[in-house]
Amino acid sequence: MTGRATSSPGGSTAASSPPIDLSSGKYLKLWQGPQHPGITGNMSVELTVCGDEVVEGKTHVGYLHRGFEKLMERRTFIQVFPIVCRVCVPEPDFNEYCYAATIEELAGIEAPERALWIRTLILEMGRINSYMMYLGGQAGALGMGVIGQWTTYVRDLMLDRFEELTGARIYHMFILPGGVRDGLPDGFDGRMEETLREIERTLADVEDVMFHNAVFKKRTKGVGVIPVDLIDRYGVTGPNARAAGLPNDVRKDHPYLVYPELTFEPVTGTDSDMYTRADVRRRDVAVSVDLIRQIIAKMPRTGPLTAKLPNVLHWKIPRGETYVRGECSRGEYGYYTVTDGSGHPRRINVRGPSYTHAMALLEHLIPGTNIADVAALMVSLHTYPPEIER
Amino acid sequence: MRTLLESLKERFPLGPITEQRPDLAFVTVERETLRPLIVHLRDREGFTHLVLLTAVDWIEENLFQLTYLVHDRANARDIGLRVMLPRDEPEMESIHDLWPTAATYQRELKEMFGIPFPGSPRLDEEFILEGWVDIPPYRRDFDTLKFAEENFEHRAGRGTTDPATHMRERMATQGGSK
Amino acid sequence: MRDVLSPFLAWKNLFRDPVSIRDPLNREAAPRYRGFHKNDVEKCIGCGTCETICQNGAIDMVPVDGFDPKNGDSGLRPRIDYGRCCWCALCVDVCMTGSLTMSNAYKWVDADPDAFRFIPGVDAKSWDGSEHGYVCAEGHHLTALERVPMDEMEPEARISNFDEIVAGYDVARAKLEADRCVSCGLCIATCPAHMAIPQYIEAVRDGDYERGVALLYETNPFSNTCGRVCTHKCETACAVHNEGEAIAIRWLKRHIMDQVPQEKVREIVGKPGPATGRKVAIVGAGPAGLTAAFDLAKAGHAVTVYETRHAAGGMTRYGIPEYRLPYDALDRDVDVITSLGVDIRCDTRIGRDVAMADLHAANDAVVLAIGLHLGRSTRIPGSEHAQVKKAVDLLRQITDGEAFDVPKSAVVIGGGNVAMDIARSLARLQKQIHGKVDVTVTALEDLPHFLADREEVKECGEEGIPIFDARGPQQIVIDDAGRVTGLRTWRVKSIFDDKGRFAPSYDESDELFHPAEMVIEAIGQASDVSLLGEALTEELAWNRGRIAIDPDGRTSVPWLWSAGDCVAGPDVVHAVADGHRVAASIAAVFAERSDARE
Amino acid sequence: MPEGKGHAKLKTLTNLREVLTVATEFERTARDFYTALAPKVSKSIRYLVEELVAEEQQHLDLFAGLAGRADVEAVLETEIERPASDRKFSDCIHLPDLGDNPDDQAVLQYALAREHAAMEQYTALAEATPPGALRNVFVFLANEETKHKNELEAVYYRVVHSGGV
Repeated sequence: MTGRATSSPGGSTAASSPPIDLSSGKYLKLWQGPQHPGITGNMSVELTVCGDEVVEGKTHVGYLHRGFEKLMERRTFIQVFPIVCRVCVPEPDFNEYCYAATIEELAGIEAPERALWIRTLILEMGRINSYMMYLGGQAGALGMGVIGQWTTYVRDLMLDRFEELTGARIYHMFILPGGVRDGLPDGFDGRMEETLREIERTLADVEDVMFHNAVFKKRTKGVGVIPVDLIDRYGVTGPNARAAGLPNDVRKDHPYLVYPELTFEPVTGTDSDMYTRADVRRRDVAVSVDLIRQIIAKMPRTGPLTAKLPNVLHWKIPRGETYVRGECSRGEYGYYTVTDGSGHPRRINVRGPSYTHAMALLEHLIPGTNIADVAALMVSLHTYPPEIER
Repeated sequence: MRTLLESLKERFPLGPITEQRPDLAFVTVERETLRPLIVHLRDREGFTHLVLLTAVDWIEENLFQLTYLVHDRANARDIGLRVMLPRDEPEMESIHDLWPTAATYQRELKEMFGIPFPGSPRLDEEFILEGWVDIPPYRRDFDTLKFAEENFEHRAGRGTTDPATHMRERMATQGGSK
Repeated sequence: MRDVLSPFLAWKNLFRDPVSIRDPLNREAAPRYRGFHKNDVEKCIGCGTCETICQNGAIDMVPVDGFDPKNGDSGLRPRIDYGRCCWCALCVDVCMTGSLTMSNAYKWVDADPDAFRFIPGVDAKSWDGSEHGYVCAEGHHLTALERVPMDEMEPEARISNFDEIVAGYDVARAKLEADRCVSCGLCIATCPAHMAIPQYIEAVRDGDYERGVALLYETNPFSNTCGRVCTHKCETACAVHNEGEAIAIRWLKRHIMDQVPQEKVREIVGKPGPATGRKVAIVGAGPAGLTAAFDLAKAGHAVTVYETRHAAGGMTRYGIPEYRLPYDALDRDVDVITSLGVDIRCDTRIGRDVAMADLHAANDAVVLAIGLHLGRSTRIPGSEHAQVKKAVDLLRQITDGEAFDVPKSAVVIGGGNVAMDIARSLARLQKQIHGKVDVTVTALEDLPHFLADREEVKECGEEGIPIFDARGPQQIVIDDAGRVTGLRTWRVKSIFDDKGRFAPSYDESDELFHPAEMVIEAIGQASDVSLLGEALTEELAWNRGRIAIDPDGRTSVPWLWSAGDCVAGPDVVHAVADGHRVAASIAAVFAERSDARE
Repeated sequence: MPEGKGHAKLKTLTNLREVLTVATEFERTARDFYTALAPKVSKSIRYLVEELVAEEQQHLDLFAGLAGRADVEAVLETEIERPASDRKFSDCIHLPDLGDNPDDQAVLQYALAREHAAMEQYTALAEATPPGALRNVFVFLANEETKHKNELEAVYYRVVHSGGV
């Protein structure tokens, strides 16, 4: 199972596998989740196992459905702003950014330069945090609890930076249509630098303990390979695609915010297995750390933070539709927003990377794996169920 | 993008085109045109990435809009194909054979909007909802507020006053003095 | 081999200090942290905009002891339900006064869930004094604070004519201005006519001017007039006024009327109600009388209005100059009223052409709405001279186009709008006839106590009319040839005592002489009640010089009502409100009489 | 209107008793004058005159009560100098003819002038008197008249300067 990811192991599972006859006594149904340490978030996977080999996996979602897309249709454009972050708990800022960007585009508003820098800063901060949760989760799924403690610690430091910048730790509600709510607080640069150094130190430890670890390698190398020809068929984006050698990164391919003014290269891998995906993400943290340093050094410190908005209480936006995407830690995050000339969105569709990764792709990858690897496999796709069911 | 749209126009009957951005256009096509067009885009024009598939309910016009957003990585551009379906007969051909991941979108659309895609895997299995008996909830005629009022109770102790009404009632006694 | 040993590097952490927070319970949040709300309830105006913007429905507006509704303050205060609040702080961002902020307190434990529903600033909390917490960033506003500019004629262009100065908003600007309104409705109570201000502003936003006209006519048949010259007290109650410029409510009202053709306005207003057979006579065709006429005609009563002057409009025509209120705008208001069958008989003076007693005999009710058309005199030495005029008389002459010798130089006594009106009208005539403006205004009041509108004072200055404030008139100086040469004044040291009561004291050493060929007194007006006749004057109850009325506008004489400036003092929109009030009272009395008959 | 009786007595004024007597007379004359005026003015402004009657009656009662007080009695015979403002005061004892139907402004202007003269008179008397009970009486009288004048001025402003439109 090692080697370059070149081709799919076969057609779809339904076509190649023999029909599963549960009454034969050969198979066992096993539910992993919705409450299970091996599941990311509230989701469950219905496994059919034969011995310790999984022959089929069916995903089940809906445990976290709050109907956000529908709720947004009842809110004014400004009232949608506090809701969107809740679509993705660990990395909420892409919702704020993508929503704001679609609204600005449809309403013909341009956020000021300074706000674009701060938005970029926030998105990179969020990316680091999301990766930190992932690294802890990936290690934890393989029994290495200590990694999670370290990454949670540095994530907490970054949450402190979020707190002082945005006024909140988890749901920041900071990027609003037209700009951002405030500038950097006094002394932020220094404290951010300290945090970044702590992250780098921790990352080095993680590399030593997790990535140069015989057990981790044994469990992840050659496991859960996503063949490159599956990438587009399954809508695979982000590190999941980059680990297969494709340099797909919206920040580069479709530059937004101030990325054109920043220097970086997308991190790619070759083997497209669990190890490579983890490694791509680990190295991507370093990219984000560097990007944050570039932003802090280059960003303007004065100037407006918000564009002049119409009175938000009766803000109406002409009929139109658009899609704005960004590269979140898990891949392509996007908002498809449709307006109809009224004071409320006609339709907002949130395109989260987990929608494809945790459903069709996971179901495709599960058959043939060992039951002990399912949890780690799922984590390796870095999925967050709330963005599936919104 | 302009060149591409011109060449598409020669091959396919296209409806209204919206050039939203230099890198994003929306094109309305007939139900029957969608499949040949999207296959052409995927196989000939590099739009290999199905970004999303979703629906918009234009209830006032008795139409569902299906939006197929496809992305051309090489040229960093997107095309959104709009298919307008009559709300009372919204059936649409499945594209799960073109993108397996489309099955997930189609399953959701079936559940949330009641748009069937015959042949799409697990189409009729419950996706997000469980034991739902009402009309598909993402349709515009499903009233979430009414649903909430009927199914949940308000906590006691709330109640608000309209400022203008309060002032009218409380200041009326002053005889509307200047 | 490295892959086996490397993991043991984790052991090095044994020698590190723990990184956990030692006392997590007392960790203070960041200064900007969005914690529990604070509200400066003295600053809060209870506009409810916080409630409107809250997407969680977490805010109720509730009455609070000690805060009664008053102009510009509903007396309500926000109560927040933390079972719903998501700490997004949109309520803080949108707050119209900046009273609502957030502390950085985020820890609070209570066994009673209902304790988490309270009125910030009223229900005392430990974080009320907190220095830190979220405040709206400087310059970050979710509503627009600056008024959309209004085009006005430049002083040089306007001084030689009586053309209207204010251009009125075009549709685009009106929409922008209407967009600034937060629809809180605080203005409604302050408007004497209680106009549906937020609703008609919404009509401007929607571009639905016919709906706008219908809304205006629900409460005010003088919207062309009030849209130009209303005292617009509503704008002082405007929530935006707290941190920015009030919505231009008056201009938006005018804008609505400007957009709809007169024919359409008539159609929207509709037809008079089915005839009731009742007859009402109204004395005085000003805003009060004609508003009453409008309402009564709509109800199907036959209304005759008696007007002593050549044309209807009262003080709005004969007091307010054309450059503020063009006659055709006023004519449009009057036209709608006559289109309902109201019979206006001009040049008909009660007591001269028709006796009051005859009105009583021929009608089921009579309304007295005679305004304040007699100018007061200072009665200082020299004030009986023929070249000493009263402002109201001159303004009437100007309106009627009566010729009079426009003085080359004039001094006006008075600091109210009438003083400004006559000064600026004279200035225009001087410019036309003599090519040069020479008018001086002297007023007893100092500028901070001026009764004239700020913009009038400003425009006066722009038109080259100097204003000498705090000058007490002492004598009109007449030379040996018997000609007026000017006015002598003393400086007023103070005009009001510490209780705000009139108690002028003069500095006799600070004397000024204002040379002028003509002196115009514009100090105040009185009502010409002589038309009542002695018998009716005796029969009526009076209240400190004015006819006594009950809250509905009815006098002590059962068939007589009174409304407008003559009972309420000068204010056009108040007169309109009065007109509605007496019309409603008369209609109610008619209904009672019908019931009694049945 | 007959000429007031106070004028002649003022000339012989020599002590406080005299002053009080004349002052009392002054108020009485005024009360009678306003009482006679009331039916002549239009009912619309009669309240002004009626208020003046009541005010003068109040002063009359006050002065009458003052004369009966023991502490005042003790200083009544003290001699004092006739003040400079005496003439204005005496002018006011002459009652004017306001005509058959005087308006509110005329009534107010007359009443104001009257109160002003009285105020000046008592103020001057107080200044001419050494500190003590007697002086206190004059200060009291001056204050009373000042208060009354202030109230009248407020009324005047409201009535005459109705603010302009």
